[in-house]
Amino acid sequence: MTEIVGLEALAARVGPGQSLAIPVDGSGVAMAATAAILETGISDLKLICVPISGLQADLLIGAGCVASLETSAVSLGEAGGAPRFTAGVKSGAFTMRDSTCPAIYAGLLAAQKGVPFMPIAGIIGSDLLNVRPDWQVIDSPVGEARKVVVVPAISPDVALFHAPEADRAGNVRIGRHRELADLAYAAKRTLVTVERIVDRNLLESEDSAAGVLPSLYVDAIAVAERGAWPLALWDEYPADEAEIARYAAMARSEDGFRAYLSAFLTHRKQVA
Amino acid sequence: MTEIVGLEALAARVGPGQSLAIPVDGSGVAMAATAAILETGISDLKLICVPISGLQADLLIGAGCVASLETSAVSLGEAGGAPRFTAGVKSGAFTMRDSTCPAIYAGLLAAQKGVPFMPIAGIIGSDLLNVRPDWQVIDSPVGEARKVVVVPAISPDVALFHAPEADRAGNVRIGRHRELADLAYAAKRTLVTVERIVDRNLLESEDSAAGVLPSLYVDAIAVAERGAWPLALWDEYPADEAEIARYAAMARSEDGFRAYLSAFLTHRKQVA
Amino acid sequence: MSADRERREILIATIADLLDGIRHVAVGASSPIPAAGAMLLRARNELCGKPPVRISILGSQAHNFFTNGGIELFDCAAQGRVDAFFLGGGQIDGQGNINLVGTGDYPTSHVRWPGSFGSAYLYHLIPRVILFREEHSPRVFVPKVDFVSARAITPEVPRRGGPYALLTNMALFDFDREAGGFALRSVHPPFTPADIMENTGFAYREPEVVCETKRPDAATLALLRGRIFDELAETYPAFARTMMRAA
Amino acid sequence: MSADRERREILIATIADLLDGIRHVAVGASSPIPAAGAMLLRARNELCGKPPVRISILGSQAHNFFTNGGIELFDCAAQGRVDAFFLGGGQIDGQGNINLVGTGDYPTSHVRWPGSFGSAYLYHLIPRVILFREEHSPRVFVPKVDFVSARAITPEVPRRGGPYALLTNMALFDFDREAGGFALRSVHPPFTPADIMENTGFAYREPEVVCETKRPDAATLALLRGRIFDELAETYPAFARTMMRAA
Repeated sequence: MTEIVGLEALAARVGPGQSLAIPVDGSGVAMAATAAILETGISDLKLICVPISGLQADLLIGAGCVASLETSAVSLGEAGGAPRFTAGVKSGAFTMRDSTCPAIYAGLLAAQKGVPFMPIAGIIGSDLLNVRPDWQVIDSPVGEARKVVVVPAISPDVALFHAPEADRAGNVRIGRHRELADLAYAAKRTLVTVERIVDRNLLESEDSAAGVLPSLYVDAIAVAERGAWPLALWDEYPADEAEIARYAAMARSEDGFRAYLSAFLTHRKQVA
Repeated sequence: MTEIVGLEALAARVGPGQSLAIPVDGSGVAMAATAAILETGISDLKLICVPISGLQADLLIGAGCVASLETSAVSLGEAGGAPRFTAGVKSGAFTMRDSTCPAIYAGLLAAQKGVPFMPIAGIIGSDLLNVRPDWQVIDSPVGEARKVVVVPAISPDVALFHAPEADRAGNVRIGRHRELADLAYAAKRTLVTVERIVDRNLLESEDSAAGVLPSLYVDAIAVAERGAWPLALWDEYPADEAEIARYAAMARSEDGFRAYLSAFLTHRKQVA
Repeated sequence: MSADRERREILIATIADLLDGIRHVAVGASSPIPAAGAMLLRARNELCGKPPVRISILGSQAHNFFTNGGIELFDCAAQGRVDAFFLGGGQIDGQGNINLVGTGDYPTSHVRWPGSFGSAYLYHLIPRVILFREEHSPRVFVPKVDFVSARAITPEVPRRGGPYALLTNMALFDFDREAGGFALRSVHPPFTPADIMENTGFAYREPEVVCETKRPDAATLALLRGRIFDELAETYPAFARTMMRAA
Repeated sequence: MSADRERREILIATIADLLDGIRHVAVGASSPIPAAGAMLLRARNELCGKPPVRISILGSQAHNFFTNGGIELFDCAAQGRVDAFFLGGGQIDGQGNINLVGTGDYPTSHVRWPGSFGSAYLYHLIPRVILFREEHSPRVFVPKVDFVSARAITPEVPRRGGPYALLTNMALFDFDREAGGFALRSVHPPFTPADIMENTGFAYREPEVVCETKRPDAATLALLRGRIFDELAETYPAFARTMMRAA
């Protein structure tokens, strides 16, 4: 059953060397939990971006926590490229596993369904097939003769995201952000931060249940108000574009990044 | 864009020889539309039960509309076996394609994703593999050596179901009955009957949107009040168990079935 | 009627014991006895402060923790999140294989049953599948099923799932995955090991001393006849009514 | 500023023309010009009584018809339910291949871009992919990309998707899937065919007479500067503000 814990206790459940799956900006990124994880001095994370990331990945990379990175892109969106990602790729600071968005979903889907691989349309002709030797091109075993790409299952050790609310049983409201459910189905353990915990049962009506990730998939929940800041949380608050632009500017240099990181962690401690 | 039409016009969109996918009892079975389809004297349907059926399949089989049947089971539930299904299997009245529930979902998922096949866990050792030559056992092309079953994509010509409500743009409220969305994603065309059409936009809020099948997937909608009767419609009305038991008793004989069918069609015309 | 109730109470209590230690049990539609067994375990764990038990009853709105449609139970089983499930069978053979399709030549069977449902899949994936079939007769328990809807043992592929026990109106068998067959564990009163032998069409191992299936104790009966049948009434009103009327 | 607005208005109107006949166009995040082009087509169709146009803007709440999470756009494209999409590229070559990964040796690229996003997949599946890249220079339009994020032509597999046109700040090219390359369709004023030649690093076919890209007519401009920029403001407030201020 889902445990409701403090933010530090939740962060402590992510261990060095684990694979950690995180959602796209705006879908519910657990930035407060990321600060708490950075505080633990974690290392050697295998980061899986579902299917891309921005500030969260760049912070973890810049802080030296990431050993390998599977993603379809890292970008700060309007604020431009992700500086620590770009620098890290060039210096070979981590193993880069370039992907394409639906291939990451396909890998998670294979894990959700307990199969070793998932076929996926398209991709043929892309150099991604050369840099991803774990992807294969096979002859379709059924139907007309044709080539199909298959990708291996992705079973993250931990999935981590932020959502507006959970109930006391651990059911989490995700609205139509079903990519968060995709993450949880595939992951061995799922950690969630929420703006608040509500007293009503989110599964009570057929309508409210439709937008809920059941507690069955949720290992631990911590409350973190404005827990996605400076990123957006749907239905709750927009992104703090100025803060993200400030990050983009500072993180251009290693020193600037360190200064930002230190201020970010301090800010988070003050909020908590 | 979704058209809102009358029940007869909706029924006329199902043609002889087409594959028709229908959901499980209680999930939103379009019984009123089934009556209207029976009235058209349709034949040679390739019926696909997702993943099982009851009264609806038995009526279509008994009326001689079905050329082939793909299903994991046909049963009247508490009311016992499905008499016309059982008789039809024994007399070879249609081509029987026995399946297992998740294999039908896997076939639909392959169509949803535009791939020719889908791997699926389990099944190995089952005689279903002998009677379904379109299923294959392959060596997993990735990861550790192991056998995996793959099933071909199922792309129904038409998906047909009943739901509580739709809005004027054609968005349909399906609550957490996401199997109805699975049907629509995979089908070439989707026909939906509803209890009522509402004026508000079902996609308006993040919460109401979570339980909605977007109009993008819905070709035509017709209003049919108590359109699932005598089966249940979630949140609206329970199954009419007495009526289903009456069917189970009458349909034991060919003559009894004919009498039931005639009364069922008359009843439907009176309601409409 | 009272004998019938007593028989059912033994089955329910036996199922609760068989489920001991699990976290999540799924129960198919139209399965009041397995559902009651699961509810008994849940109540007992709650009273003893043991870990909570989650019960998913297919087709029930109240006991439905799923929000991803009809596939979710199957995905959930594939993820290892379902510990126990119940399967029946028109035929069950001594190797633990089950037949939900029919007898005689396929497809134009002599007797045709509804179909395989999810059995071919779930049997591979759920660790504790309890075979539950009330009728104990040689036509059900056969040396070899006419059609294998789901096979119990498949050395050619890794699997976590398979048969754990077989419970009937007359007896309880363990399934031995190493040996690939059933072993009689206990016989429900008033039956004898000889009755079992006579009514079972397949060979099974029999211990030198065959126990009698434990009758539910007073505390269990009180729980059952009170809280459990109340809880059950939500999903199975007719069954719960019958059981309470008989009391 | 006004020249900049005029340039953008030509791009938007050209995009609306390129989209003519489609039912559903998807627009990626941070793509105000493609979004405005799609909105212009939608408004025009509405005014002429032509079939309605559906626009999905990724990351927008108002222009979001999806309820199945991040995968739905991709599934939808695989089902043939998305007719048009826009892709860019750090490099685009004369065979229509695009590079969103970086230059130099992989993985420690000389220049590294964010990554391939969904391009490797969507390029196969969406019939009318419009390559949209404002910068028109030899460093973008290269003979051969350093990394193929998505390949334009793959005779080894059936596909419905691929490049349809290439639109830049200077010109509009058609893509010829048979010939496997670009053909100059028109040049935006004030540029000349010689400017295009000078700034394009790949070979392309050039007709004997090169047209000037059509400037939007008065009715189109009125629609654009009124209703379209209003609609756009919901998703791209800063862009819409700039365009309206310049007017």
